[in-house]
Amino acid sequence: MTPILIAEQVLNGLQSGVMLFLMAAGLTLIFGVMGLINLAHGSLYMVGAFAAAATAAVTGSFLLALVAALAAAAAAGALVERLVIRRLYDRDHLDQVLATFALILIFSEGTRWIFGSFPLYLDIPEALSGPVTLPGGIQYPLYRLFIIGMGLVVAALLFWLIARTRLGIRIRAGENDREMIAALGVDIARLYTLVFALGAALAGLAGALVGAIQSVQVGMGEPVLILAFVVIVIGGIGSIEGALVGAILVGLTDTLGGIFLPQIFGLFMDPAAATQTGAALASMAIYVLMAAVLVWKPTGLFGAKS
Amino acid sequence: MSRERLLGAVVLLALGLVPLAAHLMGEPFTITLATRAAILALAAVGLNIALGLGGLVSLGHATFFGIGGYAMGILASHVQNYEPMFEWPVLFEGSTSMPVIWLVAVLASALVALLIGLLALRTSGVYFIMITLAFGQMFYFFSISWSRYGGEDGMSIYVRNGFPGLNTLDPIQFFGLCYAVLCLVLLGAHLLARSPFGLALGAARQSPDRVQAVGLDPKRLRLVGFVISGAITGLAGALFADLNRFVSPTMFSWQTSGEIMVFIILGGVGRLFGPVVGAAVFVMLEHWLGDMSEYWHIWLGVLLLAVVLFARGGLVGLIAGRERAHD
Amino acid sequence: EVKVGLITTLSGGGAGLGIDTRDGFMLAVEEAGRDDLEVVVEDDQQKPDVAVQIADRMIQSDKVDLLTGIVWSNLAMAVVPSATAQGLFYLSTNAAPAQLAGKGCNPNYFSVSYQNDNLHEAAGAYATSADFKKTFILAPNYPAGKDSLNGFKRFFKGELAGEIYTKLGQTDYAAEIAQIRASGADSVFFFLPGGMGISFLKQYADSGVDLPLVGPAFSFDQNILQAVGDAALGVKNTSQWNKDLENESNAHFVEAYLAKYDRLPSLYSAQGYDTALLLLSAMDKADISDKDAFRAALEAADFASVRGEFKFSASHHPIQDIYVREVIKEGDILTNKIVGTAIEDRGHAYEDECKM
Amino acid sequence: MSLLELHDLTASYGASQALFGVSLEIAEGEVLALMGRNGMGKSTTVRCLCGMMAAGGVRRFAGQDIGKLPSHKVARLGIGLVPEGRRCFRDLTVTENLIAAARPGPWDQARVEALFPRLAERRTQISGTLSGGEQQMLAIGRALMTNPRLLVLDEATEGLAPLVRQEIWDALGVLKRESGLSILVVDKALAELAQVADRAVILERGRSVWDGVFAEVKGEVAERYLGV
Amino acid sequence: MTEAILETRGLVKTYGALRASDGITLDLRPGEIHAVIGPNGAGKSTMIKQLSGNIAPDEGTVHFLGKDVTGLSTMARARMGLARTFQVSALAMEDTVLQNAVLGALGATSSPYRFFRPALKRAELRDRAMAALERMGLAGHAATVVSELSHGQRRQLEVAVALTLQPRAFLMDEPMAGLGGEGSQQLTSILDRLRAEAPILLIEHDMDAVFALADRISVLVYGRIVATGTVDEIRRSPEVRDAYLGDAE
Ligand SMILES: Nc1ncnc2c1ncn2[C@@H]1O[C@H](COP(=O)(O)OP(=O)(O)OP(=O)(O)O)[C@@H](O)[C@H]1O
Ligand SMILES: Nc1ncnc2c1ncn2[C@@H]1O[C@H](COP(=O)(O)OP(=O)(O)OP(=O)(O)O)[C@@H](O)[C@H]1O
Ligand SMILES: [Mg+2]
Ligand SMILES: [Mg+2]
Repeated sequence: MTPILIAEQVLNGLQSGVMLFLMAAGLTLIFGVMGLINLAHGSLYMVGAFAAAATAAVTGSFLLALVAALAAAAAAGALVERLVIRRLYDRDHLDQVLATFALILIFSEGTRWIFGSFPLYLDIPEALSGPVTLPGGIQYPLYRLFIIGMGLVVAALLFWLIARTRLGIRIRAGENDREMIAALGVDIARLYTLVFALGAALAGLAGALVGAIQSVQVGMGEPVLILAFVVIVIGGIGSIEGALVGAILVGLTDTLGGIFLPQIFGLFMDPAAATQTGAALASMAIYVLMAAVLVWKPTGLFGAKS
Repeated sequence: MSRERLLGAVVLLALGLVPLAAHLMGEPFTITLATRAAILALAAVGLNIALGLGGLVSLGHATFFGIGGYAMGILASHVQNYEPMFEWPVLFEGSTSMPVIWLVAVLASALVALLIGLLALRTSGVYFIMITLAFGQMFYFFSISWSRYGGEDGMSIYVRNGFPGLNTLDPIQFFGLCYAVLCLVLLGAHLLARSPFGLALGAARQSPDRVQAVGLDPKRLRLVGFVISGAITGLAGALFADLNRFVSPTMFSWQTSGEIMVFIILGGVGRLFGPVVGAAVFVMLEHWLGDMSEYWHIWLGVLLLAVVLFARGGLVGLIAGRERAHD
Repeated sequence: EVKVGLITTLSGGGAGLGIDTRDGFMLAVEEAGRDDLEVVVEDDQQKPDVAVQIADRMIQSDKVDLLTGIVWSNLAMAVVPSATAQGLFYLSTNAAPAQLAGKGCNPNYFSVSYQNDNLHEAAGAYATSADFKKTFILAPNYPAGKDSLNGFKRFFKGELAGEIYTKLGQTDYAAEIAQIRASGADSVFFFLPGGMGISFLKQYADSGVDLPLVGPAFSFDQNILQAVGDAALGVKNTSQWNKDLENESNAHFVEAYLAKYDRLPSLYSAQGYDTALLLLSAMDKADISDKDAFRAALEAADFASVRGEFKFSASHHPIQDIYVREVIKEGDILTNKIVGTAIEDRGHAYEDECKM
Repeated sequence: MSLLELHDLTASYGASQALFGVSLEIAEGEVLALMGRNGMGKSTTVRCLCGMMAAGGVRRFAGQDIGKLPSHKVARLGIGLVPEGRRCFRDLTVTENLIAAARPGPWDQARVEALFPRLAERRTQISGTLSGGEQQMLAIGRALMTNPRLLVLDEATEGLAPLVRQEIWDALGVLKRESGLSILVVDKALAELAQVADRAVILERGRSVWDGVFAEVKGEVAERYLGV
Repeated sequence: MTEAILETRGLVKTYGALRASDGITLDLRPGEIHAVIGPNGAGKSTMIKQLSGNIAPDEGTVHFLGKDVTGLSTMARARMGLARTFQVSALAMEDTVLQNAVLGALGATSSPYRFFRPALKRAELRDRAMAALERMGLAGHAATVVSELSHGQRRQLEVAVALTLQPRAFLMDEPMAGLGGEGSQQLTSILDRLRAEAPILLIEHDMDAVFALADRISVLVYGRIVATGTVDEIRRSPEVRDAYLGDAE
């Protein structure tokens, strides 16, 4: 294992972390800041990817596909918020779990009903395809660098929105005491629709961006959902920095664990068994990480409240 | 008798009588469905102790369900394949006897619940939801790659395990067994909720500060509640494995945890018969809607949504009124 | 009067394969137009316990004589042993795990598709014949993945540049691709079914790594190829069937399928179709109430397979040729073309373990 | 013309009715004390007037019918609420609490901090960790920052030290004199109320049973309705 | 001088730069009501929390019944007989008044790890709980759910639950808060009788009650005790007037 390969794998870990952040960004708003357990978040991610794939198939433009993804997911989000979620803010988490679980069923099968049962095609735009050579001679796909860029931009925007704007303050106030912020004259209902739609749009954006290098298929959202929850919880609910740090930790653990654990076991086991055992442990690694973080800091790395 | 108890009695009676009728009319599959409902209800009754009484929203109860299932799978597969489980210090060949399997399932899931509880109960609220999920996922991925016991293929046990004095292969007899276990556990849960422990655990959910101030340790109360809860769900897992004569990692998946939780919310959180009603209705819906259309999940989703939005307190709440019983 | 229970995946992410299986099977059934054959179709949601429940119901309530249709090995392992133990026939349209081929074989169990290792073995054989010296191999970390790599190694004579088990359901392969690039391999064998394969192929194509890829048919099947796009062009993959196989039955099948469903058939469609043909041929010869006679009729495999010649081994698995295909473009549509034969008359590795 | 007018309010919590007919009026620039024993419906009346609860009867503010308005619209007409139990946004800092719902007007952060210097010292502290009294000051400051025409104080001096309490009463006096703010105050301290209140309404079991000049709340009236 | 029941020496607790407790030394003697008054944010609740064991002091010790309890948990102290009421009511809101009181009895009398016979059917628990409710005038509300009680009734229940512990000392954080004139008078007379049973460390901003009840008063300002004395001494002290009382009373 050469140093350059190690460096490349670390870069891959970081990259996968930022990509995870991008996927978790919308959930950070909805779950982290609004305090709503939205299991259907993965579905919004899927909606974005499908809208992008369908648009790209018709128009051939990646940019239009992204716009469509944002619009479709935001619209789906706003609709869901007005019809369902709005009635659940003052209920406990359990009702939210059941309702959004039901939404997963509706979204998944609805998507399959509209788009059929087979994966759709969505590809990287010409201008962003292929590898570039980084300093040190690492060949790295340009598109992945683009995703890192997008992830960081989204992180910065979110941080600014939540921590620095009055809108952010109001959302957080609403999470503490919805009735009170309304009684002080803030139209919290409309604000929440807006924020929910924004969270959904971010999910859709991630779905489209990531969908271009993955498979656009029904059910693509659920694994992402779990990962996104892991990321936010590790970072500490309500904290954007936390979500970014959590995402990068998870990305590194996942990538490096998958590569190095089998090699470590290879030192004293035969290769086939080592790669199996190593891979088995690697697939548990991020959950071990999450449990360890929570046992050590019960409200996540950056979280204050519980 | 309060309306809620009346409803509970009716549901329990129906759950007992329908399979009996089906047996007389020679429709064994209805019995299988009822057995499935009874076992899933049992799993949910277990979770309801942590969730309803203790306020511990565990999204990792599939862990215990799976452990119960694997207890059955591992014990029985060794007998099936003539490979003793261990020969030292004494020869143990595994077991195909349900009482033994149940004991192992309950002890193993209680032990794991104790360990998970010790760590997970350091957190609370949403963090607790997620840390229990994390443990569930660990077991899930572990079982997928644990090739000794089938990995993701799982294990088939060709013959249902035995129970002294019963022919468990006869659907109605196996149902009777599961039903009896469910009734016993329900009775236990009923007593538990009213017992000093139940009172203290309920108070620890509502006001941990108060519980501490009267000299009780809310963490320990929760831990004990979590262990009892996990053990019951583990028992249900062993029965479920025997119903299907099959175990696989899906028993550990987060969707399984989610479904067990859905039964409770659907039926009514913290209500004695909530899990029973929830599981029975869910199994029926799955069965009927599945026949209706290829896209039946949509309708299932719509129905579940309707329940959350319009029936606060779940189905039991809808029928028996919103207030929980106080006496 | 024969009653068949077809259990397959019709909802959720894996529904495509089940739908093709069902459509292929039903095409043959409808073409036969027999009124002594009834088929009950149910969705297993790709969940083992649901599959078991449906099988129970079909056996207990619908009183079916024969089960078929399951796509996934883990579901097959949940259903098949207890179904055959209860005296039912099971005809596999796809999943054919090692246990059912070897120690766990059963007189009432027939695999019409292959044994799970076959396509991987063929890939190994092809890699050898293509003179690959150092191959990097990867598959998900679950039983089918392990069987896959073992199957490949069984027929591959070169050296391994690396061996990786990925996470089941993994969607990002940047790290693995970096390992491949650094390993000095001259070729890559991968088994990543479903969405995993789509993700891998897209990312591989974009990574600039230019080594030849080999894989079993699953990631290059008709319905998946469109989602992979041009990234798949030129990749060699192994299959016991392709739509351009030249025989009368196949020509008819491809045309009728296209006409009826308005899409090209996939491997799963073909396997479903063949299974139904096998069943129909046995019904012509024997009554299903006479289990032994019916079993003998199945063993004779006297039907016009879309694969051309077809015969069963003693363990009730096909003995067949496995081809090498290449992904090409026909107009706008990505599809496969047979470019050679990887192994001829291949049975399977567990034949000796089967005592029946 | 009255600024606020409640007529024959009725309201329930689920099945149990809490208000059976509460009527009161506040004129522009007037300070009204709403009084009564524990559990008589004072806070419920406040909730109704702020649009936080459905109610029967007539509710008018500044000539507008507010009976059907959602609470945020009612608040924007110019009602600033200091609720029972403080209800600060516990995860927000002191400053964030103040600016969350602020609307432009004479009251800004500087002026609130001048009124409660303690808040200036604690600007960046998370409000959930403030002492009880500090939270109370924050709740009052937060309401003032919305620059209301009618300030509603529900037990706003509960848990405050006598000195601070005195300062608040003084401040209310100043507010009343200088800015002509109308105030509805629910409190139990008769002596202090006397410094600012013009009129009083007394509730008993969800009904307004006494309405008059504050100075007359003494002797038999106080004995009978308030138990002092 | 009689032996102090509860005693603390040199208690220090800091939050960042803030010294919320800055060397508090204080004792509570048998039969007395010792009131602690002080401006908002002076550190009164912080002190109570250290006495009850909710937070650990950075420095200093707490002795209860002659034993060093600094390292003991809240639960252990409560079991020794240290009862506390909260500044913000902490009760099981979905349970009935009686259930809340039984909870107290449960903590005081027995282990809660009994799983079968209903708690409310256990005479030893029930009697003890009812006795406490009766003393607080809540017996008539035994079956009422706490969330339906008015603010004042909840405060009474807080005290009732503490009573079920039959404690050796009370810590009370603003028990009068939110009570009307009548309610305060009632509670004042209850506390007055209670002191014979166990001494009370009372934090209260209601000066009428403090002056009526306290045997001794300590004044806490910026985490320090600036004066301790009888009611008259404290009333006359100009520093206390400036820092706290103003011209109240
Ligand atoms: N959330 C609620 N659910 C049910 N009943 C309630 C609720 N809140 C208040 N009540 C009941 O409504 C009645 C009026 O209560 P309210 O809080 O308005 O009284 P109040 O005059 O403000 O008393 P206090 O001086 O104690 O604050 C009381 O009998 C109370 O028990
Ligand atoms: N966790 C914390 N972090 C930071 N500061 C804190 C924390 N807890 C308390 N404080 C501060 O310590 C000081 C003392 O608080 P404490 O609650 O003890 O006051 P108090 O004397 O009870 O006041 P009040 O009479 O208003 O209830 C306050 O200034 C408070 O803001
Ligand atoms: Mg009130
Ligand atoms: Mg305090």
